[in-house]
Amino acid sequence: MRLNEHPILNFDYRRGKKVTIYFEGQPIEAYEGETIAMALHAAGIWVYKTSEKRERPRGLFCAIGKCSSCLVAVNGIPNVRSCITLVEEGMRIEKQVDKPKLPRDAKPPKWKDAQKVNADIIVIGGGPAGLMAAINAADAGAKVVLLDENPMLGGQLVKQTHKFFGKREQFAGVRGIKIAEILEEELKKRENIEVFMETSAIAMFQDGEEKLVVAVKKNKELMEFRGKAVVVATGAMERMIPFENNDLPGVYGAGAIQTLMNTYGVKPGDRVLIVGAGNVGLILAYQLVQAGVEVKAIVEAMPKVGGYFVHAAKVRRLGIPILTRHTILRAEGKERVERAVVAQLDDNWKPIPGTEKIFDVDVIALAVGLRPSIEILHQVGCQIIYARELGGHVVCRDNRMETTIKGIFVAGDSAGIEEATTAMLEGKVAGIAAALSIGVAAPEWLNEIEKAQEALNEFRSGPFGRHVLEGLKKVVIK
Amino acid sequence: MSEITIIGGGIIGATLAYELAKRGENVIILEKRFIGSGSTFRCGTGIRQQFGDEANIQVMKRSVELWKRYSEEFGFPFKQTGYLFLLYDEKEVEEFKHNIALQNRFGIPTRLITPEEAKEIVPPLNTKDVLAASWNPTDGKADPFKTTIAFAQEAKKLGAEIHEYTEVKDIVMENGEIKGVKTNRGLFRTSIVINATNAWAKLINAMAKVPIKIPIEPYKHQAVITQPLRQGQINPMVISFKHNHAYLTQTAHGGIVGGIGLEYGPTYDLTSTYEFVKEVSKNFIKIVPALKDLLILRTWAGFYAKTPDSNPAIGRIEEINDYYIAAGFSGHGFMMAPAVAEALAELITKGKTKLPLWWYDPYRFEKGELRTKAIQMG
Amino acid sequence: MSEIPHFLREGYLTVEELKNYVGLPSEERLRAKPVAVPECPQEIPCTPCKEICPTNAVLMENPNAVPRVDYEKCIGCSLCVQICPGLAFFMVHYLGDKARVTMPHELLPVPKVGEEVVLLNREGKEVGRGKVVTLIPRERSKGDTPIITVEMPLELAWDVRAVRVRGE
Amino acid sequence: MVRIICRCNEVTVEEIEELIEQGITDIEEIKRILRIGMGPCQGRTCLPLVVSILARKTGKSVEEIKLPATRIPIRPVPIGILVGEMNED
Repeated sequence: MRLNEHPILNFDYRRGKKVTIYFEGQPIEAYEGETIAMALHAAGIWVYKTSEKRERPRGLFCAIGKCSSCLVAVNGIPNVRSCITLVEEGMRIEKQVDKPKLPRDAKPPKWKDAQKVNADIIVIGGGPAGLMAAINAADAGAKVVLLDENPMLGGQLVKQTHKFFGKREQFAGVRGIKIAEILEEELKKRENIEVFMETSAIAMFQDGEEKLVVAVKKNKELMEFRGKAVVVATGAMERMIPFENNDLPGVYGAGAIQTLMNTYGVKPGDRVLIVGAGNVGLILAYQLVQAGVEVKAIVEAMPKVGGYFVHAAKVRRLGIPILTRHTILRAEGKERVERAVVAQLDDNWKPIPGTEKIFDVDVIALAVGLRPSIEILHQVGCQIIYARELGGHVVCRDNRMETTIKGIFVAGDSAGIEEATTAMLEGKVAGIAAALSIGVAAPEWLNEIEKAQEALNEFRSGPFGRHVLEGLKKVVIK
Repeated sequence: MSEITIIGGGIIGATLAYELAKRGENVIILEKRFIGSGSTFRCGTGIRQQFGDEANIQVMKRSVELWKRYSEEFGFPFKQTGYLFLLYDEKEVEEFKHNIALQNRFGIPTRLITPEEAKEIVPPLNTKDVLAASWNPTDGKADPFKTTIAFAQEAKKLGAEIHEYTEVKDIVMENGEIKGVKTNRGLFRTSIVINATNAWAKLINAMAKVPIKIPIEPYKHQAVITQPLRQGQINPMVISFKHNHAYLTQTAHGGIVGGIGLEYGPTYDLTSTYEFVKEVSKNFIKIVPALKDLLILRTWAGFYAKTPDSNPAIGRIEEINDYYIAAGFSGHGFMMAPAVAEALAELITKGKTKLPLWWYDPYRFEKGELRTKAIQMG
Repeated sequence: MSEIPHFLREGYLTVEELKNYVGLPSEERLRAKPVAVPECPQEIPCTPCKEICPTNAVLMENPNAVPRVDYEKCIGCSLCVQICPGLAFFMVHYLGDKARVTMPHELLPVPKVGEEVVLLNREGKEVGRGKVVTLIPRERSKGDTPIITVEMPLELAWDVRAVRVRGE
Repeated sequence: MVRIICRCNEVTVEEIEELIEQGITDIEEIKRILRIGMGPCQGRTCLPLVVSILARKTGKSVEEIKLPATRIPIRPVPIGILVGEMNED
């Protein structure tokens, strides 16, 4: 099912040319620029294969190319991640019934050396933090390359139809999707920034005085980026929680649902139960209503709404119940989610027998928190510690966002789960600090860092920020 | 108080504990992390008899017999899926003909096969430029995790004690006699110590003040594994010296595992390198082009505890009462373990063994009597 | 659990809480002209309402403070309703035995002026019918959010905070 | 009851809890036994869950539990790419 009308988004404008792809021989209508998984979902195909060990149905899950749930065979090539592979006219998609076999006679690929790109500063990740880091580093005089694994810039901003909080100079009152457009335009104005989309960093190394970032472009070309400094702004990963049948197709991460409906205009389902009343869950509920999807309830294990109250009020007045002190017990259904069973929790976080409620839903949305994506920082050897307040394991850094490895900076959710607003400010700090550290920025740029730091302090001075400050005490060094 | 203390709970320690316990010895293992956690679980899983010298051929022949026996007794998987050495030039073929003759003399059924026959054994093999292959169907592979755990458990059943998370800090000696082993968990009184720490052997030797030079150095050896495939894709261990000493095979979980002859050291660093990932990919694809579409899931590294002739140092250190070493396996520790453990247990308990352990004499370095370099591969 | 306020447990404010946290305008003021009421009882880092107000009627001592409106200074221009990222500003105006409530409406369909709509309270329960009297569509809204003014019986003025548009 | 922790290798909560109850509390050892974190997602989803189960069952704080190393490639890559371009002609 596709969304054709939306109060905020215009999909006609986004969709490319109509193409036909084939799933198990059946023709399916798709649009250029969308991924296989999105097209299949729009056609009502939720199950892509059966798992090996327990023979359970498998379909879309993370929608960002990180889990292994959505692998299909495309034009005879097995193990294609359908959620990040774009459709092409005539593509033949098959369920992966078994593990793949090696063909008897394959030709070796013709190889050529990796494409090499040099810059002063390499920014990994084109979300709010990375974009601001790139823009500011460029303005401070650095030659910048930015790489991002998605087909579009903006990170999670491109899925955010709601308006942002903060100060107006920090884009408060502007929708996330619009902020992404503004930042992208700013980026494009700068000739000293080169952007590589659909480019995933797979490793980082110290290479003499330089940093080497190895990446793969469009899943088919090896790239080597060399620079004097790196800003890592790789964002966050969604958390999972264990409950019975939590692997059924239809149990989706909040981000996957936002990708479906807000990026590609595909209706994620008809009736949804949301787990988690933090900002992500609350915003998701509102976005689902905007997309014409019924939200049956939001369940939250804590005794109160974790996100901003105003987000809760928005969905409550549309008739969506928020069940605090409740948890999901299980998903039910054969091939995909048909029902969700929830129950109330006692003071020891145990479900109270007899309080079970059954919701007739086809989607269970998990919005149970985020954790920083620190893989590349961990791999390169930055010091990692655990800070619950920042969402999990994070890298140690100084107040200019430099990690324990000189020349490697971090910003945004990958530095600790916070908000897009703080991500942008941290990106600014990191971008300028990187430019200063390699000696290309004039000393006056220190003032800009201080301004951004003040803005961060101001933003964090409330009750929500206090929590973050507790976490920062653990990770900020020097 | 135990009679015998084995330092190191890898495959050597575990098999030794089993063999000694079976012979009624009072034995303990001290392992600084958990059983197998050092280099064993990181190994390439291969077990082969295709060596180029009599001693190693005999030891490995016995080892394969024991692998087979114990896999049946203890119920761990050991598969005789063979080793296939791909040969690309006349010189290589000649050398292998010589080795095959030697192996045949000891009853090992290795034979030279044509590229076509090799392709029958490994259908996706690229046989272009392959002149011939050395094929022994009785070589094999085993799961390092399951086997090591099995030996440790069997040893325990026979009364051996296994102390995990117990790191040896010093060896207590009086007048050249061992009195005990100091660890982070206190003193273990003992009279016999066996150094089975392989990559860490020099540290333990130093604690025991071993008076002779036993050059064992840790080298980082990396491995790679791909996503799982249907079983039966690459059954044997396939080896190509031409392709940077590449070796690869399919694991029980379906992934293609392997490595190349790229080493770094001496070092205790185990981070994976970019050079390795590129080199291993390039060489694997030349051997099996169809691998190009497979996802590399992980890389990791373990240690080759190397000696100058790639043969281990196994035996008693005469100057210390009583100190044995079984280390420096140079990449062959896993495959050799059952035979080495049996022979060393015989040596310790009876003072002699049928297997040519003399070949691994720890004094040979001091005496300048290096052996022919063992084929160091998979 | 008593220290957790009702609005955080349930996700909506009672009128009683609204009085306590932000205070309500006097009846006299409500009859004079539309007046903005912030339903934003939580300290969050957000200031567009204060920044956009042409008469400095929105009071916040710091960016995290709970906004309060100086109801005497408020001129009922609705800019705060348009801009508020949390969709938490409303305007109320008493007219005889009717009340007009101005609220954001970011859903489809967008009602037409004159259209009858279903009135929803803060819990999303239907509490009656009302009529849309004005509409500022998205493209004319200073905050990219369409806002509507709905006329309803006076006694519903402090309950109704959303509408369901029946369309067609 | 199937409560999946690791989707790649289909490991359940119960399997992990059972191991911990047997006294196996080293995340590396749990990884070897159950093969969690060894699938295509490289442990992104499961490892944080295992860490929290470990903390809960052993009474240790999460800070004390050491994360397994993150190794290259930090996401799965087709071997063919690592040697260059995928042109077959």
